[in-house]
Amino acid sequence: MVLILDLITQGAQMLIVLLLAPLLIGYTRKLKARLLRRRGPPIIQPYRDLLRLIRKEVVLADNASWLFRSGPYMIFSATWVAAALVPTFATSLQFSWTADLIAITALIGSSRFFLALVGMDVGTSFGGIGSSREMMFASLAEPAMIMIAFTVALLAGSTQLSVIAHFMLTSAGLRVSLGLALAALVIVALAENARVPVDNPATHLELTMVHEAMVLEYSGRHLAVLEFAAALKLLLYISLIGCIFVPWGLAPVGSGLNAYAVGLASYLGKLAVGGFLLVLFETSIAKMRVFRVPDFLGVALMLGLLGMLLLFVSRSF
Amino acid sequence: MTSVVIALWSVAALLGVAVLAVVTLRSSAATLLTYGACLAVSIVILAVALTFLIGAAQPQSTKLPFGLPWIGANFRIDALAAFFLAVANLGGAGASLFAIGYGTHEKAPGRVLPFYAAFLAGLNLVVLADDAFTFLVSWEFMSLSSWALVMAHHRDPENRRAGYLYITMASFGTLSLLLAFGLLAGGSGGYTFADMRGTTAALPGLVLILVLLGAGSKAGLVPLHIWLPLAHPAAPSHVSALMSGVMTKVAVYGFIRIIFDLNGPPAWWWGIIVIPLAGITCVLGVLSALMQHDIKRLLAYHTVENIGIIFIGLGLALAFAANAMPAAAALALTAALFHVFNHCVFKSLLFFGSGAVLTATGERDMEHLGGLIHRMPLTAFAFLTGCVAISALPPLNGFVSEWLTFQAILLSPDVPSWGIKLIVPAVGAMLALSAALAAACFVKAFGVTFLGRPRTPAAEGARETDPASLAAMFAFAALCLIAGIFPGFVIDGLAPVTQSLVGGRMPAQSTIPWLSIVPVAESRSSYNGLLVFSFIAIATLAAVEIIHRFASRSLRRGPAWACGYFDASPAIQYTAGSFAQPIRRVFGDVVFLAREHVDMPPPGDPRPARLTVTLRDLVWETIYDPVTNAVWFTAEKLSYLQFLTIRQFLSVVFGALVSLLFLLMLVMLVWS
Amino acid sequence: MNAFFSEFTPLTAVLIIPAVAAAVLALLPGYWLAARINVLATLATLIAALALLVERPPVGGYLFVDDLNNVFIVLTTFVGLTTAVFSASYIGHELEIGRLTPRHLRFYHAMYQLLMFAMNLALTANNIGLMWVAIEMATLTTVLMVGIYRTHEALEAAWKYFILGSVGIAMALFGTILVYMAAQPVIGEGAEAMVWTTLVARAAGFDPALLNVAFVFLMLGYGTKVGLAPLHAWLPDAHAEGPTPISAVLSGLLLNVALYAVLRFKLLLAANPAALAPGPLMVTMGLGSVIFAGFMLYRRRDIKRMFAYSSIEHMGIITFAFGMGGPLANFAGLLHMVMHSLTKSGIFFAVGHIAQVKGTQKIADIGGLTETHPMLGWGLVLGVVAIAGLPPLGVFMSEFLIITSTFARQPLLAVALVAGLLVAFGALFLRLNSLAFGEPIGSTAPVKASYVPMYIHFGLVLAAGIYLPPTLVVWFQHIAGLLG
Amino acid sequence: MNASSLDVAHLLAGSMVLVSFMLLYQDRMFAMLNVFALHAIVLSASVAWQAHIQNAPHLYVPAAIALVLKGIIIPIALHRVVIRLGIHRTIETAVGIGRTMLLGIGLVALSMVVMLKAAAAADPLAREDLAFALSVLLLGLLMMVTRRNAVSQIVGFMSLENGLILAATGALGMPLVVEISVAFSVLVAFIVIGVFLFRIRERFDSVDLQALDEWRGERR
Repeated sequence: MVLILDLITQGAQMLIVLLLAPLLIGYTRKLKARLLRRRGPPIIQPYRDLLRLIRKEVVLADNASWLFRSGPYMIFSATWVAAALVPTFATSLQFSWTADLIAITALIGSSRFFLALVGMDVGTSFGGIGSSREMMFASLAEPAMIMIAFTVALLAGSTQLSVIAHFMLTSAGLRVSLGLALAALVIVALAENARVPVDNPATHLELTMVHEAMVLEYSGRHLAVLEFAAALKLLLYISLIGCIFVPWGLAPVGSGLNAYAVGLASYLGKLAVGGFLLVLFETSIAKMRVFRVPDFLGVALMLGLLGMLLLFVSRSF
Repeated sequence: MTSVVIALWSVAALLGVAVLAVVTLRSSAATLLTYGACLAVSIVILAVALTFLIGAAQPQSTKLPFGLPWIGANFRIDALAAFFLAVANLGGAGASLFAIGYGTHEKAPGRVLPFYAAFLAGLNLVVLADDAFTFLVSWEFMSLSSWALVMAHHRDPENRRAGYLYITMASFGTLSLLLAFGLLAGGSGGYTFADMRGTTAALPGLVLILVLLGAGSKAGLVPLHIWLPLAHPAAPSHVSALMSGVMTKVAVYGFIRIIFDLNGPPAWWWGIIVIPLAGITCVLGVLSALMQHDIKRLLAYHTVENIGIIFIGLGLALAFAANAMPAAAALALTAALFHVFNHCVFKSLLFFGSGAVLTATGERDMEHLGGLIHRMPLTAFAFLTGCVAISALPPLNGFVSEWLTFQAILLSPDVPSWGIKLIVPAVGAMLALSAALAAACFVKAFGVTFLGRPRTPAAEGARETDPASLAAMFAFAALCLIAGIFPGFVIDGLAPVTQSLVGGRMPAQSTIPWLSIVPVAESRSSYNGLLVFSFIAIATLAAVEIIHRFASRSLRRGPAWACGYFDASPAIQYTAGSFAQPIRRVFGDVVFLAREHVDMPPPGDPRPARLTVTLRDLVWETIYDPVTNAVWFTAEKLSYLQFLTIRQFLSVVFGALVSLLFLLMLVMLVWS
Repeated sequence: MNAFFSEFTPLTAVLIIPAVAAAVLALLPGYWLAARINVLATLATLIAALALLVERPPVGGYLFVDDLNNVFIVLTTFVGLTTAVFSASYIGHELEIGRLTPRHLRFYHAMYQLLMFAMNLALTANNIGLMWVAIEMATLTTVLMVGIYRTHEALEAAWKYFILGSVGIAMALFGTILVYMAAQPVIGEGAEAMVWTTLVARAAGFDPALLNVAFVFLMLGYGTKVGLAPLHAWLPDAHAEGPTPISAVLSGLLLNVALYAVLRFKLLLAANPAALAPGPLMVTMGLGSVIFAGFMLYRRRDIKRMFAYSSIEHMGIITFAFGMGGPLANFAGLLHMVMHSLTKSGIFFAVGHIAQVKGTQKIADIGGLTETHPMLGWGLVLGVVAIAGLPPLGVFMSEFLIITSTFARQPLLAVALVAGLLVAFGALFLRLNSLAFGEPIGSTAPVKASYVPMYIHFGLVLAAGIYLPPTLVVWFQHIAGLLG
Repeated sequence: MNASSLDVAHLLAGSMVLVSFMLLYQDRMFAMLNVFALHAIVLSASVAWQAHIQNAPHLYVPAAIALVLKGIIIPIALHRVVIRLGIHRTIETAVGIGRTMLLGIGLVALSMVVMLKAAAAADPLAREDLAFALSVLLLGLLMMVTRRNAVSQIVGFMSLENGLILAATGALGMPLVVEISVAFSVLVAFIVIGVFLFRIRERFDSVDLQALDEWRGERR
């Protein structure tokens, strides 16, 4: 019975993240427009865009290889699997033990790996710019993420997200390390999702693009898949922050339907708040030069390391 | 016939092949003959080792009337030896298979074939040896034969320099090990490993240092790694694969054998020496790799990085073992050994790929390549698999061992010693950093070599390589995947090794549902490569299916857009140098004192603008330059003694006589 | 003095055959026959020496054979034979290019046999005076052979060798006299007080102080012949300027003979409890020679001179080993001596032909040998690998034993030795790189050389590195026990 | 043997040391050769005296050799050489005469201490002789290394060798003395021949008319 329920939750989660991701994008865009005193597109605009892109014909560069065509799907599926394994509204996912926090980080890493590769496939200069900058950011963001994972794992005594969430719910007091980790995670999230101040998802000024530069040569359904993947990634990070730092409302193992309803509601709430904070931050700050980003990410790395060190030193005497 | 006897016969067979190769050098079949025989023998030893390991058999030893007369040549197989035999001969078999095709392009087979077989024999002998003398003989025999292979293309002065550096460093390492064994054996001359196990050395700490020097210089620990990125690429590619994939592992074996097995119980501070060294090795290795544009040298620098990862595991195991945490020690050791296996597989695979590229284009410099994915798609696919694996990305094998290492790091707060507490987090950060940088580096390696557009006619005219080479590459690519999705079996295979070395083992994995792996307890952490892989596969297929159901089939080929200013010249592509530039900006000016100098001519001046980047190898400048300079200075000064006149020589003799008499007088005066 | 040539036993044969051969060759014109006779004579001597192994003659008043000198005798006669074979082809070539005239050749062959005689006499002598005379004779003959080319360098080298050698001889003689003076009160006047066996037997009663002074002189005197730094000055030039067979014999044999003398006297001192231990002096000089020679290897431009310095290095190692003493180190020292003789003479065989092909001894003018002359080139590689102490060749085994056994007792000394070895190693391979590999330099004309002696030597070294026959081991271990 | 015989032996040996000092002191060629002749004659006297008191007749042979060869023939031969090759009549020194003398005194002191300490057990006659012999030997060596001039270096070597003969004859009943002295005569003969052969002129350091330093092995 429990197994079946868990399977259902797992399946539900996979669908939910799939459905919510574009909505989150639309929501943030709308909010941003509002904050900038514009009316902005309707919230469901991203869905339309995706459909439109899917229907369009694909214009493929002459020397695009098989990797260029299969890349988007791999990127998408890797991101999706990662997103599906982060507890969103219930901790009791059937397959949550398939990949712990480190593995999820690595999954995102693989999707980035392929993204950077397809960026270089056609052999234009912009693709190269995008890939090389992306990897440079990643080379700082990923260790920071691992440090955060260590910090949390040392506290919770586990790298399993469901266990961590449960631990946070029940027995986590206020810890300095947690604060540091949160700050670090926010920075990483900003960088990973190509948001201001690291990158600007709305820009089309070539030399400032990072993520956009990599997908520059894409069109039609390929572009749609990539956009979808990006949306999923944003959702993933917000739900990650939610799951680790504000786990309240997560439906615990084997609880009734109403608990699940509560969990879902609270999850939507978290998304809304998270998206709002994100937009608020983005509108209140300007994009920084590419070579100031390493400092920005370095801060995250240092914060994560600091949090971990504190735990190491304050452990077991 | 026991496994050890079979293994020894196989080694004898390899030596026979070496002789045979010399004899049949003239004939055209020599290449096929030699590599075929090597392949067969390697497979035999591999089978023996695997059966031994899986059967968890008792150690077997034998003794031949060679070597040191009064102790003979002792050989032994135990779990550890069996595992490394398996790794070595796996690499050997792969390299031989690859060489069946690759070797036909060799200009001077006479300088490769005999030494190749001898090299394989040496690798196996080191692992089988059970006394100090046999061990060192095999060890140096291994270095010697590989030196000959490095010198195979000796007309290139770079290769000669590499060979010289290599053989000198190898001899340095051997002499350090010699001293270490001197300590372990004691004055009575108990040179067999059995005796050494029985007694504890006079200064175990000094033994550790000496072994770090000896085995470390062979494995490529910073700062003893300088020869490696020169020598490994200089050899023919299948030999590079052996040197990087197997020989460094045999060096690791030497370290484990001496430190974990012979040197008695570890002291609390050993880990504090090994772990930071390993961390620095990781980061320095991968950063140097990022700065390369010679693909084989890039791979060689990555070997340095991976050796660092392995030694992090070993250092943690030492720390845990010193603090009576056998389970944790087993985990760390398993992680290290798993990575030994993984690195052997994907590094060999990558060197095979680079070899295929080298034969197809005659180029090692990535700046002259590009677009090969169109011309050699199969090679590209295999190479890509290797890149994903070495970048520690799920679901392939590289991730699993790195994940295990992370899990071991997460156990380290329980170690009481303060040093560990302070060091391990930093090293964890280094490990994570090097993992991320590795990913960047292989995006560069694959992207610049295989993607984009060909930068030279050589790359333009490349053709897919021969079936034998492809077979080897795909076999290893498959291994990367299998080890990645069924890690549990590998871990269980390693259990007897850890059991015998640190007296503990990881929980049995193969019984866990869904074949996921659980280092300590499921509540703590678990990973399931199989499911991750199948999820990704399913999700991809589903996505493709669904999208294609709704999407328009229509697809049009056109020139790339590139925001409108698309230029036909492939020169505008990002090069290896430009790809690494951001990372060089971030890390380079600290680690390499990187300096960029832009020479921008004023408007109207037809000169091309020119960017020059200077990197400095601080390790070389701070350690090796002073030593070489000191030696040459001394040689220079002493050399005057060659040019004295007879009378001056006489005065030297006279002085010696008088001073000795004077000394004697003093002694006798004091005496009476 | 000819009293002991009375009856013809293997022992006397070892001496008589070379002596007679010398006389014959001095008169015999014609190269072809002379070379053959030379080889035959050395072969006969070798057979006689081997016969010594089978049945050992009784200890005589002037001559005797025991385990120790038997090793040296066999080694000397064997290398004498192979060198004779090599010199047959080498000298033939010298004759063709006219560096030597037939008149020289008579002289050369006679001197060669005379040298063999002198060395065998020195080895078999049971009388310190006789041994001294024999070694002096050996020195003089080699002096004459070194100068045989009559070039300025050759004369200079010969002259230097001669003067330094004479001073060494004088010191050795003084030491010998002192030993006699020490023995005379105990044993009584007359020849008996100079007989080895008696001396060793009754050394305990000698005046220790006198023995100490004696050993200083003997060490310096015979040490000059061994070529230990700082008494080595004659050695490199003598090797470089003489005919290569002589270089081979010098490095392979004469140095050993001098070392044998030192060892004998070390035994003498060891037998006297009150005397200062000779070990430290030998260890110091040995270590000094290793390190000094190691550094000297770097700036050499003449290939033969370079290997001469390597001989100094190895003599240093051997002296060091014997100085350390103890069964393990002595065994190793003995083994190392044999290995070095075989390897170094083998190397000189190779170098001789190489120099003949290229028409020069300058390292800078020789290159890429493995391509142009594979047999010579790989032979040289093999030789250098062996002499550098790399397994699986025999030198490694002795170095292994020396270092490990030393490190257990005197760690710092072992480290210093290792440093010296490493320095020398670097130099040797640096030169090998340019000699054997790289673009061929100099003449690529095919050479008609006799590879057999060279490869026999290397083959033996290789075999010894892998498998030492038990009888040999027992024998050496016994000697090592004797040396204490 | 009685005290007086001891004294005579002692006296002769001591006088050899004295003559060695005279040799060191000489800075003119012919004078040096004469002093060397004296050195040899004293040696032969001492050897003969040893032969007398040890009543070992075979010792008269070395005495005779010393007298004839080194006392007469070689000095004359060297005279010839000097004249024939037109060698400078004054001796070129590496270390000044004065300091050489000081060094010499130091050496004599050294050898005295060493020998008297060492040979404490040996019988007095021999011990004294030994001490003197050692000093003669060292002085000869000192002469070889402080004189640039070839001839004086030969003379130094020969005086060194005289010291050896003195020691050898001083050793009671030492066998092979004759052979040894003969052997040494051969050696000396070689040297003198060498001088003729290689036409050594000014300096031992080189062996040809034009100072042949550059023929030394591997010159830079």
